[in-house]
Amino acid sequence: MKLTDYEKEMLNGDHGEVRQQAMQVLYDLAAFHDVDRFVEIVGCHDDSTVYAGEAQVAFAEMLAEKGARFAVPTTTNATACDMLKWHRQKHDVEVMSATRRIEASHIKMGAIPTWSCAPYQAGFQPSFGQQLACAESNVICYYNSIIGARTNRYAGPLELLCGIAGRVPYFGLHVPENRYAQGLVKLGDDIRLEYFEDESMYPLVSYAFGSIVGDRIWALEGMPTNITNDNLKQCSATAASSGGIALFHMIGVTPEAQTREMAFGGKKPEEVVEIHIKDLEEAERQLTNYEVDGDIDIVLLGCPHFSYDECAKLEFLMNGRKVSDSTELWIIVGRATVDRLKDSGLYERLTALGIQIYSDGCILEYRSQKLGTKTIMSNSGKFDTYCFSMRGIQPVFGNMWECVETAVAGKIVKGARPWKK
Amino acid sequence: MKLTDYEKEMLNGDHGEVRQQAMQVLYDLAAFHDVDRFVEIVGCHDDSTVYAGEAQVAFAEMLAEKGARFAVPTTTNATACDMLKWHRQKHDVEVMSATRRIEASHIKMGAIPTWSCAPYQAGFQPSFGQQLACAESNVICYYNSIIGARTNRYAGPLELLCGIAGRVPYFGLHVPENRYAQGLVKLGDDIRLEYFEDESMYPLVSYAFGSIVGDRIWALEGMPTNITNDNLKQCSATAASSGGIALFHMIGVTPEAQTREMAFGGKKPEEVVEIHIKDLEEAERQLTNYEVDGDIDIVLLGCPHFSYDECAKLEFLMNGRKVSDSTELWIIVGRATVDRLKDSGLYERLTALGIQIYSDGCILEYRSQKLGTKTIMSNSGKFDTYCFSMRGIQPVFGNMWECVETAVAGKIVKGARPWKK
Amino acid sequence: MEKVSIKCKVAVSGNVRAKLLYSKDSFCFWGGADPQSGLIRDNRSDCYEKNMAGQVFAFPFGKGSSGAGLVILEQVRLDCAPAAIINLRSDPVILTGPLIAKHFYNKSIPVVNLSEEDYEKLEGAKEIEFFEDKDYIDVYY
Amino acid sequence: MEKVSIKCKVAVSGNVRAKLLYSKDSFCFWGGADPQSGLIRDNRSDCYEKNMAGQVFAFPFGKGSSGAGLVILEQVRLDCAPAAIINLRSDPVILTGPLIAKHFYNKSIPVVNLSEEDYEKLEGAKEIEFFEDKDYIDVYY
Ligand code: F3S
Ligand code: F3S
Repeated sequence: MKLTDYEKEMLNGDHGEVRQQAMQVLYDLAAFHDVDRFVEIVGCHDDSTVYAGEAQVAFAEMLAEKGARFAVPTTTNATACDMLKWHRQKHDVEVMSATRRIEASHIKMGAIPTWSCAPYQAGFQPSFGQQLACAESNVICYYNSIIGARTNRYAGPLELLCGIAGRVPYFGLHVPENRYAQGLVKLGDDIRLEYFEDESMYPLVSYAFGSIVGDRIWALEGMPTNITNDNLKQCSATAASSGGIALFHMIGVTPEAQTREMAFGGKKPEEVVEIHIKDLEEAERQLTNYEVDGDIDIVLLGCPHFSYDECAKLEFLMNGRKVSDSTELWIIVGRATVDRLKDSGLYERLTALGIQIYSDGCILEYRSQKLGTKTIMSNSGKFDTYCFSMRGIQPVFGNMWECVETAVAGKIVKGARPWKK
Repeated sequence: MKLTDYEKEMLNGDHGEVRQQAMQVLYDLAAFHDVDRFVEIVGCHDDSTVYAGEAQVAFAEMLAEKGARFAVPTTTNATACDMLKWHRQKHDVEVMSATRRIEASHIKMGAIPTWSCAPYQAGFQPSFGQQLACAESNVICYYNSIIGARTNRYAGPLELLCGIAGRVPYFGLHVPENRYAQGLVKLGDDIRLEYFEDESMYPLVSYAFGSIVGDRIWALEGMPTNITNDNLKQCSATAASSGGIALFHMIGVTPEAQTREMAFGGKKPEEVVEIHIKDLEEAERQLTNYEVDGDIDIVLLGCPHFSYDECAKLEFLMNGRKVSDSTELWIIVGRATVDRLKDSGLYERLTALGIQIYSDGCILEYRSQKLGTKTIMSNSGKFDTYCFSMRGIQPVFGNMWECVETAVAGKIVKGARPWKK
Repeated sequence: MEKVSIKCKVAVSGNVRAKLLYSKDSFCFWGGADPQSGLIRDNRSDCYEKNMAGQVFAFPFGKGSSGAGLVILEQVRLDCAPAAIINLRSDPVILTGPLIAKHFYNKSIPVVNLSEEDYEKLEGAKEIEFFEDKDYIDVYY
Repeated sequence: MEKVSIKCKVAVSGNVRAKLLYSKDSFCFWGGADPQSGLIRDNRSDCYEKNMAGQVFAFPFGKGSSGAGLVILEQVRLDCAPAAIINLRSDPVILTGPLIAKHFYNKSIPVVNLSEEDYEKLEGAKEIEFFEDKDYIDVYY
């Protein structure tokens, strides 16, 4: 293995026990993947933050107590609960105290307290081509695909060790040549550009894309070019969860796919698949619960964390009306967004409409049993994908307009889809 | 002119008087530039925020009173002073009340209260290829060059009208074909990659680059690839101020210059210039004041606004020592950064060392006369470029290590440069 | 006075006749012009210490900072803006003030561009007249 | 018992001999394995309701969520982790737990990869033995 002097010193224990142990883990990983060198990273996203058991908490505390420090700027992902309003969310004190222990140990190691699965909404995002070690599927997919930074899927708590060592084995998506698209998904003629005025098109197309692609690297052609960050966020998060995608290319949109040629590295796609309206209908069938009709217990928005712009759009759609007494409307935002909402007065105006604003937590950690809720509505392709497998409830999928009308009416309001008015 | 229906309606006054007037201004601008269509934008950065006279304040108030709303997410630039600590900064009450009027009117129009010249450190940055209307030279240069989004230089208060109309004439840097590099600056062999461990290399190289390039579009070859966002920030800000650059390409680093071929659109550079150590020495001579020696009144960091990572690095360099009684160390950060610094405890730890942390304001609005300071030190290529012309003081340039050692000693400490130990 | 008509490219049109202030140097309003009096403060300009208020100000290009719009708007407010502007090439930074003055405040500050050759002919001229929607100016010597 | 040696690619090496739990289905630890008992909860697995604690757990691939590392570490803490793991291909998600166990907790959970052909030979085997720094395993029928 070709090691730099500093890497040899770390392995030798000259920079402390934790750096040595972290490097040993990464060395074994490199050797197993037949990689003969490391690459320096300039950032890390730490997803070992949702409480999942004592071992996780104890491991971070052990690292922190041994004096571990992140060698690179490291942002923290969402936790299990809102750190201030956990009680109102009906979380157990156990969850909260574990979360506080996670907070303390990660901060002690120098992590930046973003506590969000959308650190790119909190002021921390990489630039094109930068090498990173990230965990959390939507962050990985967003950074790789939308920004063109480079990370493999570093599952917790491996990313902590990468951040501490400041480097990773040079393999997989770190290597430019491994990032080309293999296959192509094209939007069929029956999917018209103006349909994208309904923003539910983004998760629906991405769900269909992910179902075809699985965890391979493919490109998507035919998307609108005036796409917003919130649209791109829904695309990444949904594709990462329906298919396990760590990197995709959107021809004419994402930086490594400014042309089809670029996306495929000058080669021809190995396979071309068209998707049509019927595939979007199938995607919605997978994401939604058609059986729920009438009352809805809760509307959940903010997976990945709701952005400032989405909050502004929410106010616009509410148009001064209040959330119905017979339901609840929760939005989960990053704490950085809370601060800006407060500065502009939007926080107060939204809460005055009966909207509950939470931060820090992951929406999937929502306590359906304790809150006595059985019917859920959400606009998130990712949430709707995981909610059933993780919480046993299949939510109703709707775009933001449908979610708002439902929250105001207290009963499901479903609009048409653009192709079916 | 090819107008969409919506554009015709706006010009016709169907969407209110302000949208009509904004469109009329943009229409005239398009006509003068022989442009026959508009392009929709997805974001705006509002630089009409540093108080510069009553007309500016009154114009925004007039817009707000007429019911103007930004059609796209619009971030706000730095203001003239810290909105909470203006008194400690010795600003007049006039500056503060004008700033509060600016705040109120821009917020009323729906602006997002970032109050920072580094909105990309506050959770708001565009994605590759997005069309924008931005003012503020470092933001324009960063978005165009580092992110690959597309904006012309929209000087205040023109950007407000673009944001209100949600579109701009389709010309200049909005058009991909106009974005290729014309000439190439190469780093000579005497500039070795390891020199970049001294981060002052980034502003020095960028200053030299900007001096050669002026306001043209050129590429820079030979830069390190493990470059951080803070390095890139210094590059953009310095190049934008030494040369008036709105877009540059860094071969192998920035998204539109993944290869030299891409940067030049397959053509050959019209001109190739090499820069050498002597050019960096000349750059430093332009940026620094060699006459100051000994006492220094104030060390100013944060142009563009200091990042969280830079604050963490500052703590590391301070290494527990305090700022000398005979000088001051100010850092200017965005308010989003203040919040994260407080969450992690870094805010308290830095202030405990005697560091003064300010937010919102532009460092150039620093009141040297009222504070009785004559000698200034800074690590910012942009600040050092403008401070003399705008404030009549030529600061001493130093990297962050030199700034910290100077602040601790209360006397100038200048290290060597990598090529001159 | 002798009168010569010169073709121009109109950026902002309007009717005005005023004295000419002619410069051969590129100009930056931000810092270079006093927003409260119209006085030219840039000592690198050949019009240093002259006043642009109510004059037709001719300079080849804008340069430097993007604050020109704010300066011109302040001059409009305090009635010390130039009566019109002549450039070789006007950029959006220069146009911002006159365009906003026109569409929001109903005040006319015509801006036109001349060819290099024609621009040189302005030297020594006394007054200039601009006409709404006409693509020429009248130059009086 | 009959013994056969099979070549393997070693991801994490160690000495252990234990009973084999053999699956033909890809497996997701997060949700699929009880972190507090080692019980297999994924009803799409052919090992549904079996227990991996102290066994050599063979499954072709990992799948799904990235939480495997946390689950295995919790199992290590509660002493119900598998004794070793055999895959066709191990990804970093699967390796995280065993590598951290080895270097931070000094607990050995060997992980090796077999060829598809050899993997099929495991079917019906009773026990497997792993050896530190050896690139084969012994399979007992
Ligand atoms: S971490 Fe974030 S992306 Fe969704 S599943 Fe949880 S809210
Ligand atoms: S706006 Fe920001 S970039 Fe520097 S000159 Fe002022 S601090």
